[in-house]
Amino acid sequence: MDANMEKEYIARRVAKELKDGDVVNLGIGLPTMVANYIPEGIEITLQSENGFLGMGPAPAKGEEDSYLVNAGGAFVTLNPGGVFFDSAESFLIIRGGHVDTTVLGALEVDEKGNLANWMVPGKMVPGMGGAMDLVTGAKKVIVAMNHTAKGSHKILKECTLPLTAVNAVDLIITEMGVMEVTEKGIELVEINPEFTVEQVQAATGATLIISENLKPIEV
Amino acid sequence: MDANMEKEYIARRVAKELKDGDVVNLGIGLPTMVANYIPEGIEITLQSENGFLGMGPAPAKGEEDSYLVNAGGAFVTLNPGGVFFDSAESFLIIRGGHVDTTVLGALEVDEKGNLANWMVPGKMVPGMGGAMDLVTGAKKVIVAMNHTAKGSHKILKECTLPLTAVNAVDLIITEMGVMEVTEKGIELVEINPEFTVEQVQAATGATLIISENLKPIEV
Amino acid sequence: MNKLITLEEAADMIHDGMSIMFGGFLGVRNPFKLVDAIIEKGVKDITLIANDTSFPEVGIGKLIVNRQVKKVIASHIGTNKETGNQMNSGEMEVELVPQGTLAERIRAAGAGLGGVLTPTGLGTVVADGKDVVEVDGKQYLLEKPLRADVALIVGAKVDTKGNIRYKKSTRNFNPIMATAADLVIVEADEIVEAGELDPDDIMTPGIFVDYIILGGDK
Amino acid sequence: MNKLITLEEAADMIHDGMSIMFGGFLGVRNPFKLVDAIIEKGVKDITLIANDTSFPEVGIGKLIVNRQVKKVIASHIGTNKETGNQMNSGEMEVELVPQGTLAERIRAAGAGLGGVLTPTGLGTVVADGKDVVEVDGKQYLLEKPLRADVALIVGAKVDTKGNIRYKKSTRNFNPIMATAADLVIVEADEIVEAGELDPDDIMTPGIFVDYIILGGDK
Repeated sequence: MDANMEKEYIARRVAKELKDGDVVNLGIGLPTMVANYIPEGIEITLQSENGFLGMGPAPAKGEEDSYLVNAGGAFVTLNPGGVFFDSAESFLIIRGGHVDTTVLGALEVDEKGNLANWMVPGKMVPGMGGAMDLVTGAKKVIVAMNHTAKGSHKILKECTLPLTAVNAVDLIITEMGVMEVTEKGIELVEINPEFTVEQVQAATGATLIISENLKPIEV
Repeated sequence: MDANMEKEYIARRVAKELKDGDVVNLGIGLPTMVANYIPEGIEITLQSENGFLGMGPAPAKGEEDSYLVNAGGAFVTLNPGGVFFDSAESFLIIRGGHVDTTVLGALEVDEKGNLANWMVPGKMVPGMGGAMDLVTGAKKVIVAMNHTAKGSHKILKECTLPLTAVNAVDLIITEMGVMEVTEKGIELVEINPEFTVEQVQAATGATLIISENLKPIEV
Repeated sequence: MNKLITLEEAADMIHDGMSIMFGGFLGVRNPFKLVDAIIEKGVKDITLIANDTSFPEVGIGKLIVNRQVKKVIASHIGTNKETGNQMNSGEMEVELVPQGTLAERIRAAGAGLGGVLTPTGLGTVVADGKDVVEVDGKQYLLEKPLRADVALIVGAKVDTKGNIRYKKSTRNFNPIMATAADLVIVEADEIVEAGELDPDDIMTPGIFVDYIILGGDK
Repeated sequence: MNKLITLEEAADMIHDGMSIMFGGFLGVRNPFKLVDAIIEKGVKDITLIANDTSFPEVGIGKLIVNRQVKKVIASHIGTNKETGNQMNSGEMEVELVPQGTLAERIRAAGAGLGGVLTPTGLGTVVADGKDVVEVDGKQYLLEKPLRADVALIVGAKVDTKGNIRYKKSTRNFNPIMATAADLVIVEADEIVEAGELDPDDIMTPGIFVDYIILGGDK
């Protein structure tokens, strides 16, 4: 798979985690693509942390509304039944546990469910934006990312970068597999049939628990 | 003066404390009457703790709106430019210091500015409603009441009833005089010409400081 | 995800011993139909959370008179003598909470905050048994978040997704209660299709609302 | 009480060293005219409080590029490289605050609360040097209220009393900033007479707003 196909593969698998009626926040980048693959018959409500629920797709060219952008600053639309509010209410929704699932990328995740995705000291300090609140408040936190960064491990025994939150991640979905963060460590529950368990383990900086019911990923 | 004339006298004097542009919360009973005596050229905005700004007078008979009552449950109207909000915002306004003046009655006030107006143990326990927040949050707290309760002192050296707030009262206005709560005690700054200083002192349970500039009340 | 249910279906979800938040202020727009359904069903041992206990014959005031309430958490009980009577006789527990503190405690629960740091109540009986936290040399009372099993609220216009618009002074505690209960049922004056309300003017997002019943004709 | 002033009058109120909150999100509806007036006046040593520092050529981003800012308090600075550059060179101080914490800190200041007890940031560098308060066995970070000398916000429709309606996603931090500054100036897309806005649909009461300038034609 090339990089784009990998992203689509990950986004498709993430989409299968969403249930009818879920309130979902999708991070910038790959997570945003999840919206394109919501299964038939499943209706989800997308939350945008800059202040609305019911986010729809990008508008047609020429129909952009300068009053309506998502949390990444990109033009979007609002679905019927959507609603606008201010930042305090937006994070009441996020921090108060009213978001069922948040999907976001990571620089590092570790076997305690710790997450690092907001800075690389001395190099990149964009800030945490709403990520810290999202991973602390959402009922389910899914990290959607490439399994490694050009071969360097991103799934680790212990994060080395400044954390976004402690013990926050529930599920990790990469182009290689689906992993649950359990009390005993990271459990590989689904695997991309293109890879062997040994290959996934080699690409992972923590010792994986291999599920007794390990299944192939279906997307 | 009879009881009604006393109330009007007090309400008229309180009204003179209000400045153009002030946001004011008036308690139930006598304080509500203050709205009738706002001086010419002074525009104030009345806040109602159940959720609006710009409270207007009672509606004409037959024009009551079942969706619009004040914090005492009485039908009122809304002035042009008024605005409705929820209880959290209402008390953000109150507790956050955005109300310039609150006027309310008291069972007891003492020379430290302590106020008791919400319960008489074993007898009357209506609850504090919004009073504790109002006297804690408003920039200026005016107690408007009869000087005594059928002869019993209400202005005391130290409150005996459960307090509404500590060190909260700025000004006490009764049918006998206008008193400022200062660091040194209660200072009589204006007196109703119908009474002597000695009479006011006799009706007061704390030693009054008599202002060097003691003036007659003008209403 | 059809949120519209009958009054009977709503009543089936309310059980003995539940904590229930009720919107309304001095009986002005309590969820009257839902209250009557609770009376008819005879739900017992309710922990009633509301601004006040209304009047004996109006809305939630009737639940007190009917002795269906085990505990009241409110800012004001003076308009319903029966509340004071049952409190004084020890039949019912009453926790009096300053109105602004009540609002913030409910909001804190809805917002996932650990509590409220307020100057309100310092030096009074409200502070009894509570922690005082000092921030930059000033003291604040630590008031804890307040959640309920159920919130029964009212809306003037509600769409089929549960988005709510309130009207005039009847907004009061309804929007924050909607955020702080496991089950939220709104009694709507009027129900409209999703998309009919201006998204800028919706006051409670439908994600907070589990079910809708049609009110009106009190 | 005429609140309508000119851009020049507004600029006269903004001085070196002030802390200023700016509404807007990634440059979408910062108060563009007020920002340009601050640039023209050359106000220095600003403490800039906003969700982010926008882009180098847009809105408040220009204040950074123009080196008029001494300190930034924001949740995100990644879209304006100049912010990172000046931070790394030590020319400018940057305090990064989680977006929800930023919102609650501002609201707490406006609401007279002593701080915010949030789980956000626990176990991260955000917690460094801050108190942790335990409530019923759970830990929360104590985040302090955040006020400013000035809040410069935007409104879509503003009446002459300063009542504000925001539009779509441009509401963001504006309503809470209006409650937490000594001086509040709103840049209005459109100004209408008091009484023209539906009192149910006003999002910021005019009592929070000191002055109004006419924006638009960015």
